[in-house]
Amino acid sequence: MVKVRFFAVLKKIVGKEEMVLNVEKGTTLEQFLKKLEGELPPLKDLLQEGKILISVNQEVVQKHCLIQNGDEIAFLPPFAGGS
Amino acid sequence: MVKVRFFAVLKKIVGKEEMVLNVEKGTTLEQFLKKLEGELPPLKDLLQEGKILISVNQEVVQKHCLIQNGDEIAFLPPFAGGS
Amino acid sequence: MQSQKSQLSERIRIQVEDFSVEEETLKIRNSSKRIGGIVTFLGTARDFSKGRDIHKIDFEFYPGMAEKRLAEIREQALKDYDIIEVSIIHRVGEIPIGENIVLIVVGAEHRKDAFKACSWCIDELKRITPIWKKETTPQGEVWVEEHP
Amino acid sequence: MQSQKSQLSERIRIQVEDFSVEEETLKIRNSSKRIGGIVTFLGTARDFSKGRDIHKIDFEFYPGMAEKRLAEIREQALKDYDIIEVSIIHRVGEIPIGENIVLIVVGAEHRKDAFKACSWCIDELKRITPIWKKETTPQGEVWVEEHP
Repeated sequence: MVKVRFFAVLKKIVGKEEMVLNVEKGTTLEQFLKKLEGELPPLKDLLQEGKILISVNQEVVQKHCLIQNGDEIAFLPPFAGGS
Repeated sequence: MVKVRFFAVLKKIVGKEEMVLNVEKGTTLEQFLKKLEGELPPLKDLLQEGKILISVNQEVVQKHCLIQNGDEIAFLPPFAGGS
Repeated sequence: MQSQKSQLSERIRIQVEDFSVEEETLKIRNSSKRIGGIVTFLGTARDFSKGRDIHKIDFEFYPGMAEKRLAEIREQALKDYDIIEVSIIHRVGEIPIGENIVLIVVGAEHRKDAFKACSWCIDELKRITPIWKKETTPQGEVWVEEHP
Repeated sequence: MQSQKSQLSERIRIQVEDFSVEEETLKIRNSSKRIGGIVTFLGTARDFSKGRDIHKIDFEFYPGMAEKRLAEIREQALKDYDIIEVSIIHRVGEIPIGENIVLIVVGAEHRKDAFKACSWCIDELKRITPIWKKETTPQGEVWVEEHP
């Protein structure tokens, strides 16, 4: 089981804040994203735009990383703190 | 009559804070300084060092300026405000 | 270790309530007698942005990750610049127009590095910290994308 | 004219008593709703300078000329940088170690110019303002000549 979190504008676009999903051992982030795009069609276009960062356990990671049980995967739209 | 003021370390070196002097019409700052150096020998070396600014009526001026009755002439050692 | 940790949570904060510029500045000033110059950046909620009137600003953040990023920024600044102490505080939730949003305080022996480090910290905060801003205008809500 | 003059004497001050960083920052913040970033420089009395322990610091100034110079610095900064408001306050007389000496507050729409203007103002203050510093050390009194 992994926890998926959406922030800011993504909550509105995707229609939810969090979801919990099963992952098979050996799944890469890339494979996981493919699966998730199937379940959440609006996510596909967004990810293709390239503006969304993805973090695993609060670190921004590359797509070939393996996803493990208990991970927290978050979708982060462009930051706008500081003013 | 002009008023002459000394600040900071100059008060100590010259031994006074203020003095009042007569000036003749048409006296330049340079001529005035020559006269003053005669009365205050320590001032001569200091002025030759080139670190002292001279203001007339609170504006830093060039030595060919004319001095007039009522002027305030000040000797300003290197500034050290701000920290 | 405990005291290092509580000192860090003093220097790095994300909070709903307002902060006191005085208190935060004096905390840094009093952290070392070697400090001769303190540079601060205070970001405040403007009523106008890119031609839009703004009625309300809301900040959302990723709890845990945002604090971690601010702590990394602080450590990097302490390493890269000749400075003595840094604190970074960011408010979240709804912030009325005109109020404080973010405060960065940098203490150093000499001012040049304090200016450079403070400016770097706010740039870096904007670049890497997971905080988002929603502006409410007469036309509706907008999640802000560009960094002004 | 009267109100311009009293506003100027609010923004430019040379005084014996301490100032409140909070109050001065909020005065600038509240001077315009367009202000989105405020950069401040606070200079404080260190206990150590060029290898000497310092027990006491005294500032002397040329009354009238010093205020005039600070007002010129403020005007020039408002002209040369894209900023909205500036205040400059310098304390004189005896200042105990650790206390505040000088405060410069710059408010702008955007931070880059606020940083540049604030840094320029303190450089210029040191360069052209008739203020002098006497440090009392175990070896005696020294009128400081160099700018750190």
